[in-house]
Amino acid sequence: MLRISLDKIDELFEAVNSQQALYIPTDRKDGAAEYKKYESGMKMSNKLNTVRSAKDFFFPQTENLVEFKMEGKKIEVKDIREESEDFVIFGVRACDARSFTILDKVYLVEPVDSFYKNRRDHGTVVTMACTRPSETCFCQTFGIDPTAPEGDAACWSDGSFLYFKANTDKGQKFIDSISSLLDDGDTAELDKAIEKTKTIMSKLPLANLSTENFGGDKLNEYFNSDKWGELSESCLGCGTCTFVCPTCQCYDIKDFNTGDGIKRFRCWDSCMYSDFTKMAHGNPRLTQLERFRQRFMHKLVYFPKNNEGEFGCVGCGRCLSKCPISMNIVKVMKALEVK
Amino acid sequence: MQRIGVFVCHCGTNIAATVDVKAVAEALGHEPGVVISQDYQYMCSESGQNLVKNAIKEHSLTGVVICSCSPRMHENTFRKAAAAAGLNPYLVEIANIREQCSWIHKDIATASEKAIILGRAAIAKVHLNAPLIAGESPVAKRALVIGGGIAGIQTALDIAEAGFDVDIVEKQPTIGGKMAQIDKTFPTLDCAACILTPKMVEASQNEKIHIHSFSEVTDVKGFVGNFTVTIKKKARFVDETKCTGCGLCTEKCPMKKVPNEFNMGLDNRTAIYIPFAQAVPKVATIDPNYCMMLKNGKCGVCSKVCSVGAINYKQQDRFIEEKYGAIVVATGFNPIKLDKYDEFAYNQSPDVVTSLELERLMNAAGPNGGTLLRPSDKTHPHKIVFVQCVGSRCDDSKGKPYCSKICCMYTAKHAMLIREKYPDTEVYVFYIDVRTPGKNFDEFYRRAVEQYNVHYIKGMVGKVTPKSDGKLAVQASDLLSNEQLHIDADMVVLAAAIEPDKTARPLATMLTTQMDTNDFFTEAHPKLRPVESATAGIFLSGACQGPKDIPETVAQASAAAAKAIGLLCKNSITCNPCVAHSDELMCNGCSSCEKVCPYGAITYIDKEFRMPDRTTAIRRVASVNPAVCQGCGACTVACPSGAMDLNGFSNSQIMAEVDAICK
Amino acid sequence: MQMNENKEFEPLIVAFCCNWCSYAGADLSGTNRLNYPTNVKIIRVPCSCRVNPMFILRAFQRGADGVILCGCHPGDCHYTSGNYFTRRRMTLLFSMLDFLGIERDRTRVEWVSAAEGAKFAATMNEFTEAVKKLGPNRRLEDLRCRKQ
Amino acid sequence: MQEAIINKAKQLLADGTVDRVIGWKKGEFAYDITPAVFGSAEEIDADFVYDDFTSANVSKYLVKETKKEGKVLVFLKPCDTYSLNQLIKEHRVDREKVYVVGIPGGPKLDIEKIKAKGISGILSVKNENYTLKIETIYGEETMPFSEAILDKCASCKSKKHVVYDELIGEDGEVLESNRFDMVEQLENMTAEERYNFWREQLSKCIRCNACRNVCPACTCEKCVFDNPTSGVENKAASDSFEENMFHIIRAFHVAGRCTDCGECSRVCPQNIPLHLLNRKFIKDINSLYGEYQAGEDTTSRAPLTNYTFDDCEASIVHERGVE
Repeated sequence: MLRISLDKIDELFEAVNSQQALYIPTDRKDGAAEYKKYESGMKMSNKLNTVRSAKDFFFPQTENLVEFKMEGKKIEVKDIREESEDFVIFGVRACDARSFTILDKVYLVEPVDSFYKNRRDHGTVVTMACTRPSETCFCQTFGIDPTAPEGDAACWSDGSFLYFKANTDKGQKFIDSISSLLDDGDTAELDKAIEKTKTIMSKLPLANLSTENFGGDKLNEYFNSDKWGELSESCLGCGTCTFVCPTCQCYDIKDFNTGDGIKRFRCWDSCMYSDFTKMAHGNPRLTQLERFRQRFMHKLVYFPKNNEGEFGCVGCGRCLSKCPISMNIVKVMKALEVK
Repeated sequence: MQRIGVFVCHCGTNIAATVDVKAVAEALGHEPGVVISQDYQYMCSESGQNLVKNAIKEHSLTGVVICSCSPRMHENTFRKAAAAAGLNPYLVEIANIREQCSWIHKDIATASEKAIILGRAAIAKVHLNAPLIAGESPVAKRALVIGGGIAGIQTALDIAEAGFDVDIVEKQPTIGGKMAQIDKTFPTLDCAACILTPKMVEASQNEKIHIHSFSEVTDVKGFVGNFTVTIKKKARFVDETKCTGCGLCTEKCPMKKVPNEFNMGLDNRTAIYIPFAQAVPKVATIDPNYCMMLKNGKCGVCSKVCSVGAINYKQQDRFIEEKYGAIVVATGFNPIKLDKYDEFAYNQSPDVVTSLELERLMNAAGPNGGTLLRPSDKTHPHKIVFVQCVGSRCDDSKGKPYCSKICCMYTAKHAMLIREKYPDTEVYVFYIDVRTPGKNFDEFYRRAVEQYNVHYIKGMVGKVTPKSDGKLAVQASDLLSNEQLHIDADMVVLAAAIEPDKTARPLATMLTTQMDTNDFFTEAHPKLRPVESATAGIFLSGACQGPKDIPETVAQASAAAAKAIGLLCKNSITCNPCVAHSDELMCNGCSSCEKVCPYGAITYIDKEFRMPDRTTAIRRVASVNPAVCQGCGACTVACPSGAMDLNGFSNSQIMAEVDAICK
Repeated sequence: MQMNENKEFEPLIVAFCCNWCSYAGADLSGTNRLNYPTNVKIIRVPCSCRVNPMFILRAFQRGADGVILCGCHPGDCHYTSGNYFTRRRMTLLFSMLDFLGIERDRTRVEWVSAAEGAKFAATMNEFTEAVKKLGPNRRLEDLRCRKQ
Repeated sequence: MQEAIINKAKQLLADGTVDRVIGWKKGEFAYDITPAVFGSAEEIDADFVYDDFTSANVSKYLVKETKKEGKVLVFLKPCDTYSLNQLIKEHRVDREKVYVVGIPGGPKLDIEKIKAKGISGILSVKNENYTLKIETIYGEETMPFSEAILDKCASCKSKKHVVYDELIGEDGEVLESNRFDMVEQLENMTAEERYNFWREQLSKCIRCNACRNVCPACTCEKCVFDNPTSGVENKAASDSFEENMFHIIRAFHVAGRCTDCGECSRVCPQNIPLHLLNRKFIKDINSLYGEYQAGEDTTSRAPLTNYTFDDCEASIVHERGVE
């Protein structure tokens, strides 16, 4: 298997960065990890995951869609779309990698979201297998193997070497572009490491969480469940879960008047917000209960219903650690589940 | 869709000279929502207003922007015009391109650019204007006149004559003011006291007039029709209601060496005193700076001799509060202090006097019983030099930049009176110009020169030096003959400039009225509203607004009275509809707004609301009383949710202006 | 913010003036023909206490380089107490802006009475100069509003 | 302590003093506690928890809960009582509908601080004599208790309960805290340094509104930032200006009302020290207008709805500034 010594990882990054924009997870001053554009000397984070997911690269929090220029009483419409530059996101975890599949199901079906597609076409996702999962991890629940991540190319670490494998043509291209730095090597150490991770996976507290009682056909079981009241009662209605979630894909479109024109932009929205689904007549979701229910019903019932059983969650665990009141999809599934 | 009309005023050349009004009208015509943009010479003229009215009708305008002078000047004019044309008057906005643009900028290009921006801001605002309906508020049927000189007296008499109660607040123990100190008046030479004192008596006897002498205004609250004024009645240590003005106390008072203000300090009075024989109210006042009883508790003579027991050494300042519909300011003037004029030896020789001092020296009730004697040695002066414009028309910091207006005439009067009474006395008048614009004024002056042989010399006195023989060496230049003159005079009379009373500025502050840099009150319009201040319900009477002679003062006093009467005649006045209002759906009922409201206009009600989950709940919400609210907007910022907003100056309107300016 | 032909920085100054004192003071400086730079654009508010911190931030967002708030002198407020609230609010707001590292010379409160036309003009001249020295507002501007 | 609290709750429910109980409910792990409303002794027995991780300030829930029928029991730590008092002062909570039991407060633990030590796969956390024994998938770890306490507890301002119907345990005192140290440190930096500091912090903001929604002072029926007619509504910071704007205005709106409970910083998913903005206002208010502690009482006038004739001028910001 093609591999590179971890000692030479800086060379690898430099090589990639010289060809296209490279983003890697790196530690901030406050200790949390975030994706940053690679600069010489930057170290890759050891953290299990970033606070913000990797979805930002394809679905940024805000992006301008179109501009209107006003000259006196005339309005000119300006298409501001530009071809994205090629870029590589390195070190994406298996959960986040799967989230792109989920986002693709929303944005790449007709009508195709050209903004998303543009970036998706130009971005290469290089994933990194997990070695040290956390108690909040439950990607297995959704059939994700963190030791065999998806993405255009995947890589593994055994502590001394990084091993590479291409999953797509784009991934192959990426590996080709750095092939001069790679050698073919023995995977015995890696296999051991993977086995070790797999053992840990089976011992995780959420290892047995299952989706078997959820899915597109469970609308009636759960929609009117009397559990929603107590589950949602302490929800603050903030957007933390939504904004750290790698699969949440809702956005709002707004106009910003710059004074001499309008910039129409979209920005992430959260179904937890009180003005979500607000329409001219009012809001069909009256209270936080309905909003809360929507978020989890969408992930556990509606999304699989419309997407061949694919759930709207990848088990990354971000919402588990970030929700201000520690309410999350795991608690919801456990409370709600009818066997 | 808005249909906005823009009207750009030239204001003659006031605007058009520095702002390219055509270009402004053209540029603003391209703004969104603007359907007509025109310029005109005088937008405030009838034909200008008609232009606006016709455009409103013809183009079915939904908003009007006038680019003209300050809204403080003509906002109402244009609102009325809009109303007359059927447009809600609050859909009019003014862009101030005169005071805040053409008058302060010189470069046409940048001034025009700024005018366009100001116009744009007004257009942006008017887009968001809502039609407002003004409420009404009652008018207190009582006027306050501040100052009891001839101006205040005349105003009070006229207002009382119209049937309204009027209070005069005078800081001195008597009304009468400066006119009471004057001997004779020009150009008729009739005795000032003979024409003033009957008016003083009339005022005191009119049951509609209430005189607060020895009193000051300390606080003014409220607004037109509804002022609440606090008046401090200073302790005079004499019970006004008991004192008969017999004067026995003033005869017996042992403290006789108090400089007599009424006679300009030229003689003395007692510590308990009545300023002059015809004082109104004729009530004694104890001067606490000199009274032995008040200073160290030793004396009490006045109390012993007072047969009615009016003396009260324990009297305290009293404060009374009264409601007024209108306030007239008549605080008058004073001659400036001449401390800085050493060249005229005012501080060195008692024979150098001011004109007002001369009035007292010549007055029958004055220190010399009407015989003109030199203050120094009480001898008859044979040569008197008058110096004009002492401190007037000065461009240095010593004096005043303006002409004091009355000096030329009173000096002619003095010269004439002296020559009439003492033909052996030679009189010299040094002048820069002799200004005599007034009915019979020039004739009067010519009489002084031609009939009375007063020596008028164009030129300034350079120096006055007291000599050892008691004469005053006057060095002067005659500008016409270009000669240096040396005159040994017996007396020198300085025509000191006049300035507003020192109490005027703090008063202006209380009244929130404007003053000019010389502390004269500024009229709302120098031509069209000469007796009103820019603050509604405050009127100006007499020399507080600018130097004036007596006939002018009286004329203005009556004019101010007429304006005040016009206001008092109304049962109610239209309220400002630009008041705060609270959106109940957003209000938290937190009470922040209530705490910052200076008028107590905000109360809270418990109201039943339908909650989002379709249940009902009682919530506490703010409610604004629009009749009490004055529209300051303090509550709008105190409110964190933005439930509180202000009509006419809403959050969105102000932000639209900000946006337009920063565009 | 704008650049004139010589590319000298011409700051945009937004001045909020209360109707009763400062706006009248500005009028008076006009009546007396006391010049101050065209950079200053006045917005009339009933009282200085009407000025919401949001308006000030808005001005900076939209391209103002300096914001000055003028009101009646303390004690002279037409509405008795408005400017006292203004004083506290603006002190705290300006202190916060300073805390965030925004140049403190970009904001100012000045009390200008209706009689102080000369003070108004002098203040505006001085403030414009001070802001000119600072250069364009970069720390509190919205890039989307930057003029091309 | 947990037992005493549970007994008290059950007793007050049983004797009809209260109809509901606001407290904390245990989660999946050792630390993921959720505030909850309990309606019965059974629910309490099943899930009620009070331990080193029950740091959430539950006073804000009273705004909603007191609108409902009946009386509600709330357990408040000292800091939370300040929040409740402030809510009572602003008429957001009807005191009559609340039964307050004061309970001893922190210091509480910050799971983020434990995780920051590289400890992951946490299964349980036990406090043994101020040493934390942390059981993980990867084996047992230990760390000193003091290194894992929440920032808000590290600068605790008061152990005193300012409003309660009864207390469990002793009442404490107002403390001398070092809570303004960091503010002062920032004040002593140059403007440029401060600017860079805050840019780095605020640029992390994802506008999730957690700080606002958890804040007991932010109980507006409709927040200006959610109101499309307010002119400042925004859902996401599209520009650095908007990152600043939101936090400046939020801090300004709670200035003089913020009790410094520290919840904003605790819940921030991006670890932005938002409490420093509020503390800056508190520090300024204290030094310029006299000591003021929001929530200390329900009658005093708040600094921003108050004034004195001789307040300092805004120019003080220039005069005392560091450059």
